[in-house]
Amino acid sequence: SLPPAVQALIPQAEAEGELQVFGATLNPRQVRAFSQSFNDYYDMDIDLTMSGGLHSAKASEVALAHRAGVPTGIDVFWTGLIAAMAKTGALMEIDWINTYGADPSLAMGPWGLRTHDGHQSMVTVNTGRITAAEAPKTYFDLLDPKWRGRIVMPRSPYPWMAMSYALGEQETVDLLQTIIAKQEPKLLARYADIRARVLSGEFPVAIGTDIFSLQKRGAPVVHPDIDLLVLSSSGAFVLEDAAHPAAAKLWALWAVSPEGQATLEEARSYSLAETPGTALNTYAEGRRVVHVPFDWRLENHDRLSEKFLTILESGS
Amino acid sequence: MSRLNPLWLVYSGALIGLSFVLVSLAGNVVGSFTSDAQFNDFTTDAYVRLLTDPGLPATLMRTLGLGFGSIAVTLTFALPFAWLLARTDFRWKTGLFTLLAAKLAIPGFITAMAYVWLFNPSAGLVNAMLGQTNYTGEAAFDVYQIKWLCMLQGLVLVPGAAFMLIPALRNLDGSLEEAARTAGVPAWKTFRHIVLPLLAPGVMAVAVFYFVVAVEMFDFVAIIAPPGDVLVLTIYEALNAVDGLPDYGLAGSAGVLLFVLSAGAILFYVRFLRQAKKYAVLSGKRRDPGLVRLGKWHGAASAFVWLWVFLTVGLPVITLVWVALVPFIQPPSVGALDNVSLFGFLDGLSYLREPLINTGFVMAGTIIMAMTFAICLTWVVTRSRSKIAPWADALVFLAPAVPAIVTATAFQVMGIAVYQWLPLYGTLWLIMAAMGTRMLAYCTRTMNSAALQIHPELEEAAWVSGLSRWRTFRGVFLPLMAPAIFYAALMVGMLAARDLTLPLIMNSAGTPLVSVLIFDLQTNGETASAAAVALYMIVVLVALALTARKLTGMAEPGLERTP
Amino acid sequence: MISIRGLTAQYRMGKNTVTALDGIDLEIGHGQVFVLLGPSGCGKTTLLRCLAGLETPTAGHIEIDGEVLSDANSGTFVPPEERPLAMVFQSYAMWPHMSVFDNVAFPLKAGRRRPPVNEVPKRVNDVLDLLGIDHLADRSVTTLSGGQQQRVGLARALALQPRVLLMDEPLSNLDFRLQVELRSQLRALMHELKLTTVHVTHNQAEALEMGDRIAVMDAGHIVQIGGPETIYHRPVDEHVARFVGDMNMIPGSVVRWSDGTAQVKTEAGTFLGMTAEGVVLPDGAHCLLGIRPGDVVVPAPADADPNTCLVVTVTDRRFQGDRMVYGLKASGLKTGTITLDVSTHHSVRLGMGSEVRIQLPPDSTIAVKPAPDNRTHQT
Amino acid sequence: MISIRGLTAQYRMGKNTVTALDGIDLEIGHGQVFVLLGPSGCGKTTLLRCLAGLETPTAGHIEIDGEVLSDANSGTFVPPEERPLAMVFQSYAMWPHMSVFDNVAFPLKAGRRRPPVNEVPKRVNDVLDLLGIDHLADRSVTTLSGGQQQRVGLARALALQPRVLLMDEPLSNLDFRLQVELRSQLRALMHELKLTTVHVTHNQAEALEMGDRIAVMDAGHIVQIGGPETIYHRPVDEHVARFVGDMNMIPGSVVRWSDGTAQVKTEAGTFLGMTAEGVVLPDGAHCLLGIRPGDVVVPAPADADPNTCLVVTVTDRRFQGDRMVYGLKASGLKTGTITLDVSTHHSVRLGMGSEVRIQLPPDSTIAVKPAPDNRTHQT
Ligand SMILES: Nc1ncnc2c1ncn2[C@@H]1O[C@H](COP(=O)(O)OP(=O)(O)OP(=O)(O)O)[C@@H](O)[C@H]1O
Ligand SMILES: Nc1ncnc2c1ncn2[C@@H]1O[C@H](COP(=O)(O)OP(=O)(O)OP(=O)(O)O)[C@@H](O)[C@H]1O
Ligand SMILES: [Mg+2]
Ligand SMILES: [Mg+2]
Repeated sequence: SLPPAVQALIPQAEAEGELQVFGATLNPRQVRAFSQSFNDYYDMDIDLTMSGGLHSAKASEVALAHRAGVPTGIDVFWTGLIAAMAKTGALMEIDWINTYGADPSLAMGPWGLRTHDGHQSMVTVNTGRITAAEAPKTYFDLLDPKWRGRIVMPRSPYPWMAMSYALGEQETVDLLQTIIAKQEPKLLARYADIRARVLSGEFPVAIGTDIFSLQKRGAPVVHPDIDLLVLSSSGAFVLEDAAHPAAAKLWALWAVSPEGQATLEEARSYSLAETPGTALNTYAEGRRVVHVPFDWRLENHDRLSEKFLTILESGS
Repeated sequence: MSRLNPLWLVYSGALIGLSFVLVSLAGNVVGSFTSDAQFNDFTTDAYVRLLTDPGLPATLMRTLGLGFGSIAVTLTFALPFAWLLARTDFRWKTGLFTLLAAKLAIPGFITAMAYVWLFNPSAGLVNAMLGQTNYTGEAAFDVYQIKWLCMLQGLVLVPGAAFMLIPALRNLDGSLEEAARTAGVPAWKTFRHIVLPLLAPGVMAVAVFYFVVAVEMFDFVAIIAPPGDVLVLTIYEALNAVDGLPDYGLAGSAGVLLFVLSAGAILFYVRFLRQAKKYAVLSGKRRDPGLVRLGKWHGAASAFVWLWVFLTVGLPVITLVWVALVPFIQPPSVGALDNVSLFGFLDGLSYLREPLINTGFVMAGTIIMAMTFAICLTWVVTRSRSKIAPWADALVFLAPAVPAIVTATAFQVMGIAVYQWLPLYGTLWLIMAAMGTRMLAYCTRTMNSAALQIHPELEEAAWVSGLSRWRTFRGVFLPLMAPAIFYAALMVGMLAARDLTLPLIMNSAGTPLVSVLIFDLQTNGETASAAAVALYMIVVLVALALTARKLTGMAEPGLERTP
Repeated sequence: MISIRGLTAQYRMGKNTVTALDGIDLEIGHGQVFVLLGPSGCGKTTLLRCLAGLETPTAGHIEIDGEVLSDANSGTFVPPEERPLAMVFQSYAMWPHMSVFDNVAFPLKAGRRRPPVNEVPKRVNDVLDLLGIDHLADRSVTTLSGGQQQRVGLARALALQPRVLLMDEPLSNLDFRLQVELRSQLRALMHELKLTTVHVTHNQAEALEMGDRIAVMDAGHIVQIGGPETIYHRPVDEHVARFVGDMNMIPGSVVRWSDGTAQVKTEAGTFLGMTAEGVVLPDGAHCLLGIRPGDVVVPAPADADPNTCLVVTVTDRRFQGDRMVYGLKASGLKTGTITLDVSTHHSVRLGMGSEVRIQLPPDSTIAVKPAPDNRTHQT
Repeated sequence: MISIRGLTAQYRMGKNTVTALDGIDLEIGHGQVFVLLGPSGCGKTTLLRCLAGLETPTAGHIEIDGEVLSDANSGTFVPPEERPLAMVFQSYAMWPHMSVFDNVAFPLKAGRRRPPVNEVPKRVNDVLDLLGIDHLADRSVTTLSGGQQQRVGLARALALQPRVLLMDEPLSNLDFRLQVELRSQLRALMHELKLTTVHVTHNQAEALEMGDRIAVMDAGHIVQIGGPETIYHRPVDEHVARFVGDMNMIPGSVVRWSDGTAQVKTEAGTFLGMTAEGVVLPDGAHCLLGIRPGDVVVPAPADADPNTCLVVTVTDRRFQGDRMVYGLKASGLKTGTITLDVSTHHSVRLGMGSEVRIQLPPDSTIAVKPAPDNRTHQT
């Protein structure tokens, strides 16, 4: 049932024999699950390696290596940030829609294929401390004085950048400024720490991280019933000098297939908002969902990040 | 001289080591003048941004406070510990050594985590038990303060500092202490006026080195996040852009600011070593010193040791075990006991094999590289009369002020640049070189202090006996440096096993390392497995350390002399 | 008063133990200069270290003025800084980070037995002056010559004016002239300050000149204790006899011993020899007839008792400053050979190979038991 | 043959310089035992270090057997390991990480002048044996007593059998008996191996006994070079005279000098004194009449020339082993006081306070110029 162009990639990929995807940190068991599902999907036997790390640093390294003509060993860069690589032409331009029959909504610029949607602005509450009734219903509910000293959030501008696309820039600036000034939130540098703190109940409310995978383990945290969901996407980008381009393309196409989506959901609770039945999809139901366009992000990134960072720094 | 003098090996070793350090330093400096992370433009924007920030003076003051506070705590524990191990009849030497080594193997964030659980104002277990929780300060204990940060950083830096001091203490001629004591000078005054000043190169090295480390350390700042910026946060933010490009410009210029802070201390250190002669205490007229009898002070010494052990090893290990037993990270509670399971331990075990082997390989490679460069550098710095040697030494000293991410990037860039001739890019070798370079400063600190203590006459005696400089280096200098080499190697091995940033940025996917495995599990929310793997790692590393100590005969002298 | 009973000290080295002191009993009177004399490695330094509290004795009891400093049975052990003493180290033990002045001043400022602060500079300068190193006061000790360092070590201990002063070869690296000067100055100072002094030296002239009492040690034991003249002229055995100065030893056997005098039969005739107090020589026992090279009268006076005389041939001649030493060999012996060294005033000149008649005056001649040669103590 | 010309060595200490050697000229013959004697701090160790190449001279020229080792003008400097010598350090310079055996064997195994491998153990054992430390071979040097360590240092240098052996107070921490034993053994060994030896000692007996030639140094200069008897009996000045042994100095003035003999007028009368070769005493010059304590004849023989005699009172008495030393004071002087020490055989007993007539034999009495007292060299 696969399009012929895709079918044609399979023997090439088998000849390539292996594939390296950089982007997500997975444990060995999850890597095995990815490999299994991917190979089964095409009935191949390709050696799949998945690895993760710091995306921004890796991206600029890939750009540098590309310029110098040095192979990085990476075939697919699975990420949301590509500016450095795009600028130096390290990314392969692929017409996913016309050549391989992908859904038009999945295109990310001339290069990538959208595989899942991120949600950095999400609010989380600890159910042990806060009942559903008490929980905020809009982002502006976070201004309620009862949350003073009870909010933990990242020192990162990114949640607010996405939000300013959805709420309007000035509104978002005001919102953040007020939170910082009035609510004395705890600002932490790393996302993992934010999750840990809301989990422990030390701070009953967290902004800027999702906890779908924690919920699966029975952790006492939920995303409360907030009217708006802002998403920015990540996708698979094949590198211009990929040693295994056919396998790379196949991997991207697999990731957006139902089988691929199920695997992503299982491992990391990653999914496209529109993939039915996933945690994100379930949560998105009946809510206003705003996708931040890829181009808008590339365009406004520098300006907004400085703007919000300044506000955040005034709070610490 | 036409025949090749093997000492050239030493000079070349030093030169390679130095050039690696330069890669890292240059990476930082070059980075500070770039705006797009591609190093193809030159701009001073970042400096303008950094220096015009009105918050900068306050940030600098806080950073300095953090540095000084941390080393004060570190030295408070490390000096007595080193002394207990090297010079006294303290009964639990092996125990103390083991726990110091164990501490090195415990991931830093766990300690911070444990303290946050116990002492956070809003829900901290201790505050809760006292019925004194409060969301807006005013609780009995509030861990979110610079002084706690200093205390915790200070506590965890103790093992490295102690290991740096032990070789220096072991070289000290015991009769110098004995002379003071028979002259009626009480033990602590002897320590203060004789031992401490004679250890000055060592103590200074520890202080300056750990000052740099303390202001560059991120784990505790990240988790405790006391109010107010410190430089390392600026650097982290600049480099960890979740979207867009790492801001090497800002990180680099903040790093250069760290250099400036450190350079003051380092300059002081360099000047101070001009009077090196004073510290040549390992003389050729030496008698095995007796161990200092602790006598009635033994109890107090033990209590002091146990205090540190409890605060720095006990709490984090208990925390790790707890985290390994529960499905998601949470403070201990009666309710959570229902969920306790051994899943994490089993799961962790199933992942361990390959990463463990790779990590072992990286440890060995890093140790060899760091030791080789460090020994060569130390020899050149302390034994050649060259005027530039002290400055070379100061450069090495600056290296730890370069953030790990920047070092990693600099090595990647270098790896890419020389790929045609030396295809190390993407291999473990490059990681080892980068790690070795980062740890070089620790090694040369430890070794320089020890080398300065060796009285020149010991080498002179070899020369006039017709031994070439090379044979003297091998037969006299190296063996006398053995304790310093051992402790430096131990430290490098431990840090190499634990280091995350370098492998994370430089690792090729085919060779998983334990530290990366722990990070992966952790980011995936599989905290139980992560904690279990960390615990396994602690056990393995401590066993290795103990074996090495035994095999090399480096065990601290025990009660040999007293019947 | 220092009293030491049954003091034993051992060093463990892996599986072996070295017994450095083996049941030492000693009483040292108040204000006495007590000299420890003995071959290298016999345990002198170890004994001082036990007194100072730097070594923990395996057994035995040490007290000073009735205060128990260490007792192996009861486990009493007073740490070094609380003992009322000062010590001069054989290895000097200079504090390299301090100037000469500070090396001496530091214990006076920081020690338990410190004088009033304003007295310190004077005390330091006085003692530096005494030792002739006042002009070096500001120098760093690392720039001093060996002898200069040794004097700083001595100054440091003297400045403390302790009740008990322990000195481990304090003059060994000084030149002769300075040594002689210091010997009498130190002795006078010690008596003036009423210091009890335990002084280790390998120089028997120093020992004899400075010591009120002398203990001769060997292999961890004390072999003889006595005043300088006793030790010199009435050594208990061959070891002591040889140790405190050159002595000619002529083997023989006791013909008759009574009341401190022995008739000893040798290859060259029968001579009289004195024995030390407490020494008994059974008739017929193998013994040695000893006489110091300086005590032999060369040539024998014409009116000398022929029973005390001997004819010898000159075989060797060595110049020794104010003395001339001749190697002599008894002439006309039927069996064996007897050789003697004699030391005469340098004006006495004997031709090599010439024959001369010499006298062994009975009151300078001693009879001692031969000692088994265990000069150094082995494990 | 070692030849040293114009050797000057300075230490810099901050702004100051210490001139440790100031224009030394020396020739040391092949196979000679050359002794350096001088007060503490006069530059003996520095001279050895310059010879060894451990110190870079400020000026001057050193060569051994025609090979230039260092020359300040041309900048020639042969590094220590390439010089054909071995050195015994005043501070021993033991390698603390090695056993006794290895300390001695290491240079033999790894040095430039190594013998065949299979000879090493024998060489080491022989020399350990010679020095009486063979039983310590396996011990770690840090567990040795001071004297034992010193012998290891000596063993290490001897085992190398170098062309030139430099020894810096090699026997200072050994007991008298061992010293005496070693002195003659070392001397024999050096002559047997034809080693040229430069030997620093502060012990004048050792110097006189072992030295073929002796140089007396003071404050960085060489004051006199000569054979032992010359140095002892015909010192060029007061400094040397006093340095090689006790000497009584009676101030006076030259009445007449000719041909090596001076008539010296003192408070107690006019006496004759000899002068050293090359020394000229102008008539009327202030000078000192010197006589060694052992050279004074006590009591004066009845037939002694009254011009050589003197009546004195006994003021002090000190026992010194084979000698008795008396402090004497000239009786009946009109102005000034003259004190003398005399050393007599211990059988000569004089009562304290008694008067006695003594003789100063002219051929044992010398006349020297007084030396300004600059015993130690200052900056
Ligand atoms: N490193 C140094 N720095 C400055 N001065 C020094 C140094 N070493 C020696 N001196 C000085 O040089 C002079 C000569 O020293 P040297 O060690 O040669 O004396 P020495 O004759 O061996 O004395 P001793 O018999 O006491 O060993 C002394 O005044 C000493 O203080
Ligand atoms: N730390 C030690 N370990 C083992 N044996 C030792 C130690 N210190 C000394 N000894 C041994 O104990 C014995 C006595 O040593 P001590 O230093 O008391 O001798 P000494 O009489 O002072 O000799 P010297 O005159 O040579 O200084 C020696 O045989 C020595 O080798
Ligand atoms: Mg001793
Ligand atoms: Mg000297």
